[in-house]
This record gives sequence, C-alpha cells and structure tokens, in this order.
Amino acid sequence: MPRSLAVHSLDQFLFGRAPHPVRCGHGLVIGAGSVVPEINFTLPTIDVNADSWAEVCRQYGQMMDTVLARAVHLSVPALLVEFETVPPMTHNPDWGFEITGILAERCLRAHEKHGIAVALRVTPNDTREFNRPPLLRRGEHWEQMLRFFEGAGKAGADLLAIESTGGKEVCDDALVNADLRQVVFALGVLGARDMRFLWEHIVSRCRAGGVVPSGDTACGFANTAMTLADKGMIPKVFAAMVRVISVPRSLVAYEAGAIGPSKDCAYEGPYMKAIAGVPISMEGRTASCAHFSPLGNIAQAVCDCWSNESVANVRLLSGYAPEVSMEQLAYDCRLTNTALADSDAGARTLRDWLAVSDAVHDPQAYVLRPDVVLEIAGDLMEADTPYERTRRAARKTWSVLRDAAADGTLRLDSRETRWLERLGPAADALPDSESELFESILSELPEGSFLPAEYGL
Amino acid sequence: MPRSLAVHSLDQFLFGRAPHPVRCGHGLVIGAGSVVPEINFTLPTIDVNADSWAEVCRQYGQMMDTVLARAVHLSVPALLVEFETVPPMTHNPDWGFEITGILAERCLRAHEKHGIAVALRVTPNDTREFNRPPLLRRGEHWEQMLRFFEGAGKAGADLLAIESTGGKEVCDDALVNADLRQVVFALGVLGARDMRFLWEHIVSRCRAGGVVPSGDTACGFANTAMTLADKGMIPKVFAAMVRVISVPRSLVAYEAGAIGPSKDCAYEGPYMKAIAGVPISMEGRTASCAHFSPLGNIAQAVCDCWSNESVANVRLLSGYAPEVSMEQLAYDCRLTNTALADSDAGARTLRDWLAVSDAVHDPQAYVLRPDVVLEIAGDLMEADTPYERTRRAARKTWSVLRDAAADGTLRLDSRETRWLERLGPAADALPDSESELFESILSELPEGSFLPAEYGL
Amino acid sequence: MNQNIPEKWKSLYDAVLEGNAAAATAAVDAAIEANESPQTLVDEYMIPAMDDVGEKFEQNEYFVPELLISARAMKAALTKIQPLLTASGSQPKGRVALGTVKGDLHDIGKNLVAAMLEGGGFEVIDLGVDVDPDKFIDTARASKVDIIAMSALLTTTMPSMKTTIEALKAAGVRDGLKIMIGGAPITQEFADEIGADAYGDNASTAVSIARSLVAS
Amino acid sequence: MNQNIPEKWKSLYDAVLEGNAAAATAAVDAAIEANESPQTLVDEYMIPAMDDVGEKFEQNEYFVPELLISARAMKAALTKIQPLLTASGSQPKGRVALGTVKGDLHDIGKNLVAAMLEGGGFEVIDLGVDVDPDKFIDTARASKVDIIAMSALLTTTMPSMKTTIEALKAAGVRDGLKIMIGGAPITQEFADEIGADAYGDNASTAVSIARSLVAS
Ligand SMILES: [Zn+2]
Ligand SMILES: [Zn+2]
Ligand SMILES: [Zn+2]
Repeated sequence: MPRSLAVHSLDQFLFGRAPHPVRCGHGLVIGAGSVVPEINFTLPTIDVNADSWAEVCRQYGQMMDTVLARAVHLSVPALLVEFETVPPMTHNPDWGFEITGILAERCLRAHEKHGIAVALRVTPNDTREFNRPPLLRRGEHWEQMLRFFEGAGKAGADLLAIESTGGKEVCDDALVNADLRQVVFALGVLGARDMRFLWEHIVSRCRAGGVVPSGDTACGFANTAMTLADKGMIPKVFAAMVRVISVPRSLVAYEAGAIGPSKDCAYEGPYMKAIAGVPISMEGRTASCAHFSPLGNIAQAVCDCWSNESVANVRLLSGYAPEVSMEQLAYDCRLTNTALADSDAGARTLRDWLAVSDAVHDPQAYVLRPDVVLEIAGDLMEADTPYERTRRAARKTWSVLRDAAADGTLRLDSRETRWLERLGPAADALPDSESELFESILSELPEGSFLPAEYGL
Repeated sequence: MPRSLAVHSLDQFLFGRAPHPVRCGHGLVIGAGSVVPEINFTLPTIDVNADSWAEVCRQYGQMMDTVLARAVHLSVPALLVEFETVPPMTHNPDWGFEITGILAERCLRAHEKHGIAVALRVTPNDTREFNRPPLLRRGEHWEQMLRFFEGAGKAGADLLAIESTGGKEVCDDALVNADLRQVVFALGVLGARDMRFLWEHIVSRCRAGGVVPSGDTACGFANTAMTLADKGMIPKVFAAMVRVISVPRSLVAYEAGAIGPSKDCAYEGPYMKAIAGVPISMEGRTASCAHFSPLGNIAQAVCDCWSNESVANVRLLSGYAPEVSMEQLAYDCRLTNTALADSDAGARTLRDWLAVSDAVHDPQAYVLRPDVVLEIAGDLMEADTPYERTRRAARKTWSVLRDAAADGTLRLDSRETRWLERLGPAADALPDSESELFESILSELPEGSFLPAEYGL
Repeated sequence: MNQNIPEKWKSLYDAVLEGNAAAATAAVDAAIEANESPQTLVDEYMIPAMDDVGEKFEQNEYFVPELLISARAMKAALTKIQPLLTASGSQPKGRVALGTVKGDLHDIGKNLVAAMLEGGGFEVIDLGVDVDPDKFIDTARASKVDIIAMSALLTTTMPSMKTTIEALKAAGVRDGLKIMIGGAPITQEFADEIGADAYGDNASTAVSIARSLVAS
Repeated sequence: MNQNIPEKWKSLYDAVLEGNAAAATAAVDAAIEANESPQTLVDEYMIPAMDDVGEKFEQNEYFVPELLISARAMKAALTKIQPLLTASGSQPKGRVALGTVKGDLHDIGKNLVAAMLEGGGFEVIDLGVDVDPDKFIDTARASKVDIIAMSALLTTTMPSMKTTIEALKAAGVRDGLKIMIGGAPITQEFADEIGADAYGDNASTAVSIARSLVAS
C-alpha cells in the first residue's frame, strides 16, 4: 500500500483534473481537464408498485428527456447521468434494469444525434439493512444485490456505484450521542471491513460485465452528521471529525479496485483524490434542492464531476426541477472550465476563492480546504490499517481544528468551542488496536446491536 | 443630459461596486464593495381572496421566517428582500400593505437580533393593463397604484420598484412576429413616454414617503423575447436586439429620479450601471427556478445584487424552495465577495470568466459582455432622445452582432444567421424621427391597439 | 414533409407553406373558377401545407414569425373559401372559444394558440384575457362551441381554471364540450386534478390536441 | 427557564437538567423515603427539568447529546417511580406507538422522537423501521395506544403513511387514537391531505404536539 499521496503538491490539486482519469459511456472522460456535470433526479411522491409501474417508467423517461434537451440546448459537451434506484428496484432488479434501459437508450440517442458525451451511472440501494441487525453477507437482500451488480451492465449501466451502509446500525446512535469512540468503531472497524467484502464483490462483477466500478460514499454516516449539525442537533466540530474519520473506510473501495468517480455525496472525495488519484464527484450549492450544507462552494474546489445530488420531479415556475438543476450545473461547469482553459494559475485562483469563501465559517468546510486535505491525508496514510488510519484521522483532525480556531482561520461559537475541548481527550483515549476497541464496545452496546460475524469478527 | 458614461473604463466596471451606491433599510448599502443577495418568493398555487387571506398571510410569514433563518445560519451579512405583489394586492393596496408589514416586521427583528443588514423592496403590479387597451394615466387601476405608491413606505417598504408595461400592448404581437419596427415603436416611443410619466409620479411619492425609488425593468418586453427565444419560437439575434432596444426606455426611470438598484429581472441593468451609475440587481443561474436563460453566468459579471427572480413556496427534499434559493444566493455572493476582497484584479478576472463562459454561446449573452456594454452604451448616448437612442441601439447592436458572428467570438447556427441578415435592413429602415414612425405605425396597426392619448401622443 | 401533394393545385400548397397570402388567394380563385371542390382545396392542399409548416417549426427550421405568416396566408385563403364551404353544407373542423382566465393578463401564448388553431382549420372565438367564468358559459351557450381552451401563467390564477370548469358544470354546459388548458405553470397532473380533458405544453401541439378532442 | 422550582427536591430537578442519572435516582429514593408523592416528583421537578432542557436546546445552548443524557436521567428516575405511580392509580401522560413506515429504514429521527417523548413522560412503544400497517393495527388493538407516530424520509415511502391511516380506519381503530407524522419531505399540507391529526417538523416539538393531542 503506497504511503505517498497520488496528488504530489497543492499546485496539482485542481478541479477537473485527476491523476487517473476514467473513460466511460459514450465518449465521456472524467478528470481529464474539465469538470463534467452529474445530473441526478428522482420520483415525486409516488408509491412504487406494480400498479404505478407504468407511471414510474413515464416519469423517468420524461425526466431524462427534459434533462437531455436542456443539456443540448446549453451546449453542454459532456454529461454524467446518475440513476439512483429506490429500494423496490433493488429488491426486484428487473424493475431497476427496466428503468436503466429507459435512461440508457435516451443517452445513446442524444449522443448519436447531438454528439454529447454521456454516460449512465447506476446506483442500486444497499438493501442489506432491511434486516435488523443487518445481514451483510447472506440472505435474500444480498442475493438480489448481487443479481443487480451482475445484470446492470447488460441493462445499460456504464458505471456502478453504491452508498453502502455496513456499520450504520452502530453509527446512527453514536452520532446523536456524539460518541466519538463508537463512531470510530462503526466506520474504522465495521465500515472498513464491510467495504472490503462488498467492493471485492462489486469489482469482480463489474469487470465481468464491462462496467466501471466507480465509487462509494460515507453518506449514511458523515452526511447524516452534517444534516444533524445543520439542524443544530450535534456540534459542527464533531461532524467535521466524522467526515475525516470516514476517509479510511471510503478509501477501501479504491483499494479493492474501484476507479472513480466517487459518489457525488461523498464529501470525503477530496481525500480520495489526494490519496488514490481517482476523479471525484462532488455536490454543493447546486445540491441545496436535496440538502442544505456548509460546503456550497468549497465542495467544488477540486471536483471532477459537479452534481445536484438529487431532485424530485416537481414543477417549478420555469419547468421541472431536474431541468432546473441541469441548467444550474451547466453554468457552474462553464465557469470552472473557463478558468481551466484560461491557465493552471487561473484555475488555482478560482479553487482558492471557492475554498476560502467557506472555510472560515464552518469546521466541516475547513477540513475540505485543499491544503488541509493534503496535510491530514498525508498524516493518516502514515498508518497501514483502516483502524489505525481512522484513529489518526480523529486525532489529526482535532488538532488541525484546534489550531485553526486558535489562530482565527476558523470561527467557532462558544457552544462549539466547548465541544471541541471535550473531543480532544476522547480522541486521545482511542485504544491502540482494533481488537481492544472491539472488546470494549461489545460490552457497552446492547446485545444484537450488530452481528460481529457479518464483519468477519 | 450627460453624454459621457458614469463608468469611465472597463477596469472600473465590476460586480459589487457602482458609481452611486444606495443606502436603504436596516444598515444596507448596495453597490459599495460587495454583492448583496436579493431573495424573492411567491405563493404556491392558491387563489388569493378574502377566504384564503389568512393562509396567504401565513405563507408569507413562513417564507420570510425560513429565508431569514437560512441567511443567518450561513452568516449572510447583508440581504435585500423583494416582495412582488400579485394583482389582487395592488387592486386592494391594504392587502399589499398587510403583507408588507408582515415581512418588514420580521426583517427588523432579524436585524436587531442577528445584526444582519436588510431592506425590503416592494414591487406592486402595473395593473393598468387590466384595461384593454390600457388606460395609463387615469381610471380605477391607476388610482389604486397611486395609493400603493403613497402608502408603501408607511406599511414598511424600504424601496419601491415596478415592472411597468406601457407599450406592451403593441410589443407582444411585434415580438411573435419578429417585427423590429414595431418593437422599436413600442419601447422607444410608447414605453419611454410612459416611463417618464409613471416614474415622475413614483419618485415624487417615494420622496414624500421616505422610500427609495429603486428601478424598473423591461421584463414584459425583453424577457418575454428571451423566453420565446429559449423555446425556439423567435430568433435569438432578434431577442438580443430587443434587449438593447429596451435600454433607452428603462433609462428613463433613472433620468426621472430613480436611484437603483434596478429590478433583478432587468437584464438591461449593465447598461443602466454603465450610463447612470446606479447599482443593479441581476439574476442568472440561481433564477432558473423561475425561468431558463442563456445568461446564467454573464448576468453576474457586473451585478450589485444577485437574485433568484422568484420561486414558489413548494417543498423540495431539503426544505422549501425559497430557503433553497437563499442558500444558493449566499454561496454565489460569497464567491464574488471573496474575489473582491482579494483584489480589483481578481474581481476583474472572475468577471471576465463569468462573461466569457456565456458570451460565445448566445447573442443575448454577447450583448451583456462588459466591454460590449460600454461600446454600445457609448454609441447610443451620442443621441439625446429616447427614440434616437433606441434607433441607435437597434443599428449598433446589429453591427456588433454581425462582426462577432463574422470573427467567431459569437457562434450562430444557420437559422440564426439567416435572421441576422434580415434584421440589418430592418434596422437601417427605421425612420429618422419619432413622429414619422408614429404616423406609419398608426396606419398599420388595427384601430384600438393602443390609445395614443395615454402616451401624450 | 408531405410528399404526395397532387400537382393540380400545388401552387396553393406552396403559397401557404411560404406564407404568400396574395398567391394563396389567387390560387383559390383559380381553383374555384375551375370548379374544384372547396373541401378538397382545404383538405388536400391547405391543411397539409399548415401541417408541414408545423413540422418545419418542430424541426427547428422555422420560427414562429414564419409560421404566423403561413397562418395568415391560410386565413386569407379560408376567408375566400368559407362561404362556399358553408353553402355546400360542410362544417369547420370545430369551434374553439379561448381565453386567459380571470385575473390573468398574459396574451402571447393564448394568441399563438389562436393563430395555430385558425391555421389548422378551426373557427376561433377569442375571448381575450382576464375572462370571467360567466363569459365562457355565455359563449358556450350562444355559439355551438366544441372546445374551450384556457390559459394561465400565474400560480395564483391557476385556480381560476378549476373555478371555471366548476361553473361550466353548474351551468349544465360542461358535458357538451371539451376543455383544454395550458400555460407555464400548468402540468398534466393539474389538468387531471381539475378535470380538464387535455393539456398542451406549447402552442404548436394545440392543433393536434384539438383535433383529437373533436374526433373523440 | 422555570424560576419557581420548590427548594425541597430541587436536587432531583438539577440531576435531570444536568443529565446525572445516579443523582436523579438517589434523589427519588430520598424523596420517596420522606413520603413525597410520586406524582409531585414527576409533575413539579422532573417534567419541568425536561422542559428546561428542551428550552436550552431551542435556545442553542444544548445539543441533542446533552438532551439525551437528560432524557436518560429522566428515564432512570421514572423507572423507580413508575411502580409507585401505577400502585397509586395514576396514569402515564399517554402511550405512543411509533415507527418508520413500510419500505423506509430511516432510524434517527424516529429514535430521537422516542427519546424526547419518554423524557416528556410518555410511554413509548417503538415498532422500529419498515413497519407494516398491520403491525400498527395490532399494536393499537393489543395496548391502549393514545397516539400513533409515523416517520418517512423518502418521497416514495410517504404514500405508506396514507396507506397505514386507511388500514387503521378499515380495521376500525382509527377513531380511538391520534396520529402524528414527521420526516424531511413531510409538510403540514401532506398531513392534512392524508388525514393525520398533527405534523411535527422536528423532534424537539414532538413532546408539545403529543401533549396537545392527548389533551384534545
Ligand atoms: Zn448520499
Ligand atoms: Zn446521490
Ligand atoms: Zn420580471
């Protein structure tokens, strides 16, 4: 495992350019010199079942049509389309494949007629958590997920991704209790172990099916923390630490053979790009239709795809919400790509403005500052195992935040400062070894909170 | 009337900085060194009447609460709020005043509690067109509008604006027929004359009531053209000419004493800023919830306020649509203001990227390029009367577009090129004098299309 | 494009397609002189010409101004032919009463739909803007109206469409006619919800929608 | 903040406010020993303490973890008191059955609401996630439930709320209880549309909503 980072210097850490670009779909290359919009959309309020199925198909067809029309209208040269299924479409892969086909066929037609470079990323659900506690390596849900991974390429997917959830059954409670130790265990032990298992399966199926194994996200962990912090429920400094704590876990996908782009909602993406060199998808201000965030601008600083996360097909004054997102993404990408076309120095200037404009306001933004990413990433890659990296992530992030708060490059209110002071000792107290943590957590969690065997424990 | 421009050089033509800043509301200064978000919102589908009035009030209160909470959450330092009434609130000014009061009270409270600089701009409807043909200087509708202008300040408005429509009764048909002569007549003769009458009334009422007479927009003319062009109904080159043709008409408001900021949907704003030195509000990619446009980035190039135009209070995944807009505007303004804080040279770099990224794609964007604005504005200000300036606007814009298409700085498809060729002779054939145009138009329009006396003709 | 326009009066087809009103009326005169059936002229030359104009618009060859010029040529020719059609007992494609609903002043979309419908052979009664439900009812009663077409551009005037449909029902005239609606904030879902028979998302589809409504 | 907590057992109030479970149970023991009425302890010390915790959260002084620590202290004290209350014939504030609806796996909001309700003196039956309508019905039948609380976080599982309410009606148990709903995509309009009795937009308002529902 390489200890050095794939991105060697801050000067080379830019939006639109990744050390290892990804080629996919109809003429699309990601990370090769321009930022590509990634458009996502989902159903409005509707029950997905056999009775509503015709309407569901119509909705997806209509969303894809309007989005492609707008992209062509605005001369968007390249586009990544994400289809994130809803659970009934993973439970029943044939449903997921039917929608995949509807979207893929329209992408192909748009490519042939208008020359737009376009690829379809398909993201089935991690339905394993329908069992409580989750069955991660067996059972009906896992079998159907495998069927989905195997059949997606034939159905028309160019890339496959997932928002995997191993460890979430422990993390949810840990988050609302701001319990650092349990979060470290959930991500650095459980999450990392499940990622290894899951992604080896995904990568082998993708290779067999000619599909790009793209990436994963700590959405169910770190974005949950971000949303809770946004609502004033948990401290932002804690949410910022959770973000970096998720890095070693998400990195496992790329060690297992995923090649990017990372999932849009994986705000740990800049760390993936710095460490593994994969192109990353990010979402910011143009994703506020899906969720608010303190990362509206800084998320764009080193992105390779720029996404709206997801928007339901509701009507706005101008048109349907997915079209609106498409237009916003198109303009945002015009700006980054104009700066890139200007000069490397120009792109760095824009990158730094995007970063500086957010970083001082929120610790969750601060830990995404490109220079901070390189500093922390370098530190955690000094260790070799996911747990050791996770422990380093917690400690290093804490000290970086403390220093930033002290020198005023990060502004914190008194409630946040109080919590920052509490979290240092908690990080220091993390045990040296994974097994030590495992033993102590086992005794403090209620019986049946999670199934150790599902993690090979 | 000064022939020189208020903005003397391209270097001084920047976002966030206007020759004559405007002070208003609770600590707000516009055009004095930073870009201020302007948030707008409107009712979802609802019939506004006595029965629904309580719900209407609740909706406005809720929209204002959520928007202010989000602005405070994101540490937005300064905010302009626009309340654009719906016609029943102008027909019945007391209704408009009640909503004004609901919003103003919340703005004051947010200012006192959180220190946010904030002002409320109120925009009653131009209901004079409820008569067909419109009665512009008399009648019930005009009387109620006057009542609105007089009472708005007491109700809580800090600024007053309007989207006036004099001449629209001729312009609508002229647009769908792409009839340049009739558009020039509608804007350069009818529109300009009505603006003079209307704005002298507004300015005197505002001065008496301690309200800022802010600005107007050629929305009903040039934005209608833009929307028709976006739908492929009329040529973009024609819509671009209509935009510049609207400049002398909109300028009349500032000659009559309006001091800005111009209305957000007035894409002729950069011309107002260049000529009259007033701060301007603009809307672009963050207004795609309200309407699509080819001006998503370039609209921001020299803006002083940055707006979402308007969004109905519908629920999205993250929250209500007005909150979503608020967050997007906050981030966009963080970026421009970071560049301004960096250096003048930095701000110019960002300005030029915003402009360049759109200008080549669409003639409507091209005519908003800051250098093009100064060139055309200088030319039309060689003339002294609105009509003569309008005629110059048509001719000069045409030649600028022709040159840009010829040297490739503007890309046009063959259908557009065909129409550009047609429009040159039409511009050249515009008569020397207003009266000559009036006589010939009178004979070609159906009797009763408009009432000359309402324009002092 | 219609490939098989008979050579005989192709000059009429061409005149409408090119938007040459003078040539269109001249062609009609010549054909009537030669005892051609007025219904044949309409069905085999003029309407196909307007269909092709619509097709050129859909294919991004024509803009609306070009389409309106053709519609005016069509109208000029129809004005000549209408008395003969009436005399021979044939009916127009259908009669449409249209207007922008109460409280709403938006003209353009409604006017375009009117022009397209006339070009498509419909008789159009334009009620204007800010149209009271009673005016729709009175019109439906006084003239034999096949379709009522309503437009709204504001979220706050959309409910007027519902009010109007309910008023038509209450007046007992709803069943005898079809209702089509359109305008920027309108959706198919809204049309279903308020019980309209059809929704059109742009003026150029109005003709085919109206045709299918009168056929059904 | 409640200013007028009687000095007598203020240590109980303080222990709940500070989230000190050991101190809270110790204070309960001492008070019972001194023959204080259990209902008085709940009404005059413990619930006011939780109300003040909620207030501190609303005022951005506390985060949820702090609020949960207090809720746990409250629960520990209640566990001591509950048998005495039952023996004296007094009732809990009310019984709430709650769950995330069929097809939806989101836990956090539901768990927070459960914790807040318990802290507010309610008895809570947590049915978990992906809860079938039948499970709600069975619970309503088996236990005397005052309120059913449902959560959904997906636009595609919101319809399950409607289905569940209809199933409760069909089973004849709807009338005897109140229904409150919440979750990110839920709105008051949606609650009205499907016939829920109340909607809460965050966990911290759940207690006051539940109180007003059982009072009504
Ligand atoms: Zn996600
Ligand atoms: Zn996503
Ligand atoms: Zn406007």
